[in-house]
Amino acid sequence: MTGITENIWQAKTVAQRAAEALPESVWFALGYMVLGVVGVAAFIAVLGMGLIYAERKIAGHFQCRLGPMRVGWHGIFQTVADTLKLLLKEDVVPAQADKFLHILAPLFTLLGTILVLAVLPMSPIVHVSDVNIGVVYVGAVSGFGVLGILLGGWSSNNKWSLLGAMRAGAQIISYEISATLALLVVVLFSGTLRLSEIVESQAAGWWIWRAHGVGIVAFLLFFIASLAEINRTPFDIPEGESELTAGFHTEYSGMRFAFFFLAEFINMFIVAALTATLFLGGWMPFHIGDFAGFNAIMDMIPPGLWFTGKTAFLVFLIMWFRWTFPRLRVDQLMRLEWKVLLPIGFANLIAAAVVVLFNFYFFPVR
Amino acid sequence: MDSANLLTAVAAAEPNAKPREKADRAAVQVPVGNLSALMKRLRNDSTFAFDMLCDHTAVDWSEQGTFELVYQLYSTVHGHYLMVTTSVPRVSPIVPTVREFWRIAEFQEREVYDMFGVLYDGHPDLRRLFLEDDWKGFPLRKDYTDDFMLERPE
Amino acid sequence: MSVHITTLDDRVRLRQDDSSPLSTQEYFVNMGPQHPSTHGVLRLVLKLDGETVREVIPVLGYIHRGIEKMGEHQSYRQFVHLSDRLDYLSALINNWAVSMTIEKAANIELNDRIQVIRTLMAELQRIQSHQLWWGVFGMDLGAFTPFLYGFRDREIIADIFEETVGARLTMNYIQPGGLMYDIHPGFVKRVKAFLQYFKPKLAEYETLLSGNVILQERLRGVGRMDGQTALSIGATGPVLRASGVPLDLRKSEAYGSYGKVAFDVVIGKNGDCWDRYWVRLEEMRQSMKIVEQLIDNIPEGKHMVMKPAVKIKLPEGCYYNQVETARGILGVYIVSDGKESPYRIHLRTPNFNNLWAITETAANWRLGDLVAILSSLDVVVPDIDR
Amino acid sequence: MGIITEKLPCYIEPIPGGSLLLTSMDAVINWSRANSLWPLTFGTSCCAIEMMMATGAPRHDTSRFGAEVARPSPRQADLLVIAGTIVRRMAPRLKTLYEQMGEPRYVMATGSCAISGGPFMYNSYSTIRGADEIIPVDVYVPGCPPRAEAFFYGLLTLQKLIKEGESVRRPGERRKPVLSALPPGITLDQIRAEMAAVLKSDATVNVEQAAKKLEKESQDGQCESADGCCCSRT
Repeated sequence: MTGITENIWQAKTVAQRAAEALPESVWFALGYMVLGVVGVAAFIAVLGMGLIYAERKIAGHFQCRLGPMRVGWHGIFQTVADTLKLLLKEDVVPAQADKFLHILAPLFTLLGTILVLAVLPMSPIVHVSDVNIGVVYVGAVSGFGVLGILLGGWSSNNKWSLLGAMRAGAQIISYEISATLALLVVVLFSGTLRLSEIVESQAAGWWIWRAHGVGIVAFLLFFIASLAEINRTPFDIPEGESELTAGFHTEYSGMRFAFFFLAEFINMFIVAALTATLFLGGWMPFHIGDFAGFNAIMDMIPPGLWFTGKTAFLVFLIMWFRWTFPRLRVDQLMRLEWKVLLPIGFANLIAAAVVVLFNFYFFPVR
Repeated sequence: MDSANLLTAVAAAEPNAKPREKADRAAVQVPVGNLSALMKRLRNDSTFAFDMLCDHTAVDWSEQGTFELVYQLYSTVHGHYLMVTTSVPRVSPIVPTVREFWRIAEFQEREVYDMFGVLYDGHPDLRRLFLEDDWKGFPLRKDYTDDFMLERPE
Repeated sequence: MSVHITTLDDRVRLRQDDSSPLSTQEYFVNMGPQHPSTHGVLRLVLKLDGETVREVIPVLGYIHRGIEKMGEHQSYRQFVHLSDRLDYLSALINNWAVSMTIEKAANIELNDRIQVIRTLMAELQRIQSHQLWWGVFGMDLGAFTPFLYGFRDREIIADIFEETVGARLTMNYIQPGGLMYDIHPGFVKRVKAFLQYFKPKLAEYETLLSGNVILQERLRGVGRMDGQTALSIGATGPVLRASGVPLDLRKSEAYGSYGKVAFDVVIGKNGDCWDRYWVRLEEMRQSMKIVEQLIDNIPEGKHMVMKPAVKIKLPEGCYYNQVETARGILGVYIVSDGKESPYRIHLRTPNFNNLWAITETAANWRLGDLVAILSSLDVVVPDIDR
Repeated sequence: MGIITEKLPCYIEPIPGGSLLLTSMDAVINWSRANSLWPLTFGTSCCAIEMMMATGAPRHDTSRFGAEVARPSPRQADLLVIAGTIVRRMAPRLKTLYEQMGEPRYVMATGSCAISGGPFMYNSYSTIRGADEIIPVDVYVPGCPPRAEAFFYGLLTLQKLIKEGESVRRPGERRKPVLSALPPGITLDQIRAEMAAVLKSDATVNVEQAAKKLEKESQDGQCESADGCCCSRT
């Protein structure tokens, strides 16, 4: 019992705490697990609403208007109203649809999203589970979302949905490769697959700048490929409104549509968080090598704030893209991946190997 | 070419073409039989070079029992206009298509078929344009009646 | 005689000629009548091979209101207000087309003030129409922000119109024999302020959309149409000019006050989507140039040369007259039998002809390109259907 | 999940505070529905442009009311704005669109054409004389086309209608349709002033009160409406 209270401010994941508590009492372990699940669920709900609100407000201000203003102070409860309405809206399953798959699809999409959240190190103490193959896990689980999209498009029995789903399938599978190649660069640098260790390996400086150009290229590759994976503009062709009406979720209404909607926004957060973790040091403050004085000043800002700040900036960047860029065409999208990003990705990986081999960093690890 | 010269030139090219009276620009009237030949000449002859069919429509002269088909031609080369008209009887309105000379004629002729029921000989895809395929009657004919239509009360 | 009447069902019947298990099948998809990028209720039946468009069959009539039939039961003055509702984005120019045909037929001489104000209004309307097009074009390509920028600037012209005309969209302002009202005292000042405001905004348009590499990729070389095809399809306005044919009635006919002002006819080279985009943007500049030249020299005079209560009767005969609207040539064909209402009135609308360019240009492009091409043709569906 | 289509069990009401619970449930549900009217991207003719001016243009901006999330798919939309003429060929499609929308769905008929056929009422062989011949309409917004302000007035009327409309006990029951005409004699400045005041005050607008106030004012003066159209509100 006392051990637990002592440990509460130590850098441990929820899963670790649960494992440690297990010998003392099974209920504590269960309590931690429930805490983790409830935490993630609440986090998703609040984060989803917050992001949707932010998106609408930011879009509004980009477009010389105000965005939601009337529901609560500056429209702060707008998404609450939307969620409640979507919850209570009639849930239509088309008569010709494959009912079982139709209902399953949005759950799959959301599942893939939630599973990734579990391994994200948001700060030393807010971390659900620290898997030792975190990077592989992220790669594997994030592919789950496309299953939901494909199922949804297929089962709706609508040609537009099917087109959207097929586009999404081709797009996500292609861009997964580039994203993984960029990810491997960081794995090479840090020599670990564990996300928390990747963060800690950036104590002397973030990978984006410490590895000369290689880090920046990998960062750009990962960011672009991830944008494509989560179907955000300029890669939003699976739901390209002006082409495919609403793409794969054309036939979805009410809560199931809300799941897709929510997954899209949480995915945006995940991409931002993951990019921040891998390239911008996650919760790691901005350190420059062994300049102890400077590093000490930076350490005064709590790690949670660093993580939030970096993620928020990247989320803002994604939104900025959304409200600025037109959409690519489907064949241009494929060309970009297979003819541009993929060769660069491979070349970059080799360059990264060279950097690691000769320990050619700024402030090399001793 | 100005309109007087144009009319002479057309008359020389097609003796059956008579000037159409009561028109505000150069206009000729041809029998249906000569329409296709005249149109071909007007399109391809470099003195005319009518490369644009601005408009094609019909007028229902129900009292005379004819449809007057109107073609507005324009030449971007010479910058002159010509209106060509031809008359077909209302009972059997069949005219040759001019689609082979101007692509747009295909659709303008479909509109005229839709509204007047004029049949185009040789048209590749003659079907209704604005109304459903099973619509009864041709609305722009003067004798068209419809249960749906409301007359304006005086 | 080989008159064969077909139906839409005949057109969309698929031939199953190949039985190889590896052969792919083409399929038909309905785009519209309710589709975000068909700008209204246009319906396109697409024959698709995967993502590639093989054939486009436009199906019209979802907003066919029978304006020509109604025209036969209305007086000439009444018909002017129906012309607003054709291509509502160039309502004033439509009014002008009908009025001009009537005036020419009835030999009504107009004074300079009327002509100048008409020209000014028409050019403002053209700018407004292109602004809307620019916004919608951006949205069709997936960039939402241009849509709002276009509308933001459109509102300012709507204000100018509202002050003088009293309406924002369907104006009914240019009447046979003059103008409905004289211009508002603040008109000149407002227009000048607008020109001041809009010039930097046009540069903003360029930075936001024109220079974007994705946009260039999406537009360059897409939906190419050469001048001969464009003429054969009867395309007019920016669509034709983008194909390199310098046909602009404002220049060749010089109606209104266009003869007195200096402006260039903007033409493109390749007739692709980019040229159509660029021609419209450049036309906005030319229109501003025209407005700039006229706004300081509006002559004095009356705004109406004939009493509005006088009933118009045209002498027997047929009259055809054309005007360059924001989208191309609007022709008005009136057959009069000497009565108060026309015997037959027919409108040669620009969008009707421009639309069919899609059947020529969209084949073998992708679905996304089809949207871009359709948007670059800038069709207004009620103008097609009438 | 899903819409409440069944009547709630009657034993909730006898328990103390049961009806209070239901009433506040009604209030919350209707509040969410009223504040989240996602329109369908659907417009047939001229009115669609003014609707776009109202929904899209930065000056008017329906996003302030949470109604800017235009959904291209009818399944996800709550509000069908019939902006423009409906003709005989379109009528079955309009009906399909309406039927594809999930409940609760609301319909606004904007413009004369959607209300009565407007300028295309007579001598037209294809114009449907009023969209309500095909689908039920909740709010009529007159005008040809209605100004953006009139559109807003209609939207606010609809919000008000929803807020005091359906109840959990009697699902599916709606108030009868209303004509949301701006009161006669109202000027643009008055509307702007009201909008400004409303923006300052709070999130709920008492449309009726504002209208009554204006009506009272206009009764003192002369009714200056150009087309003599007098408005009626329930």
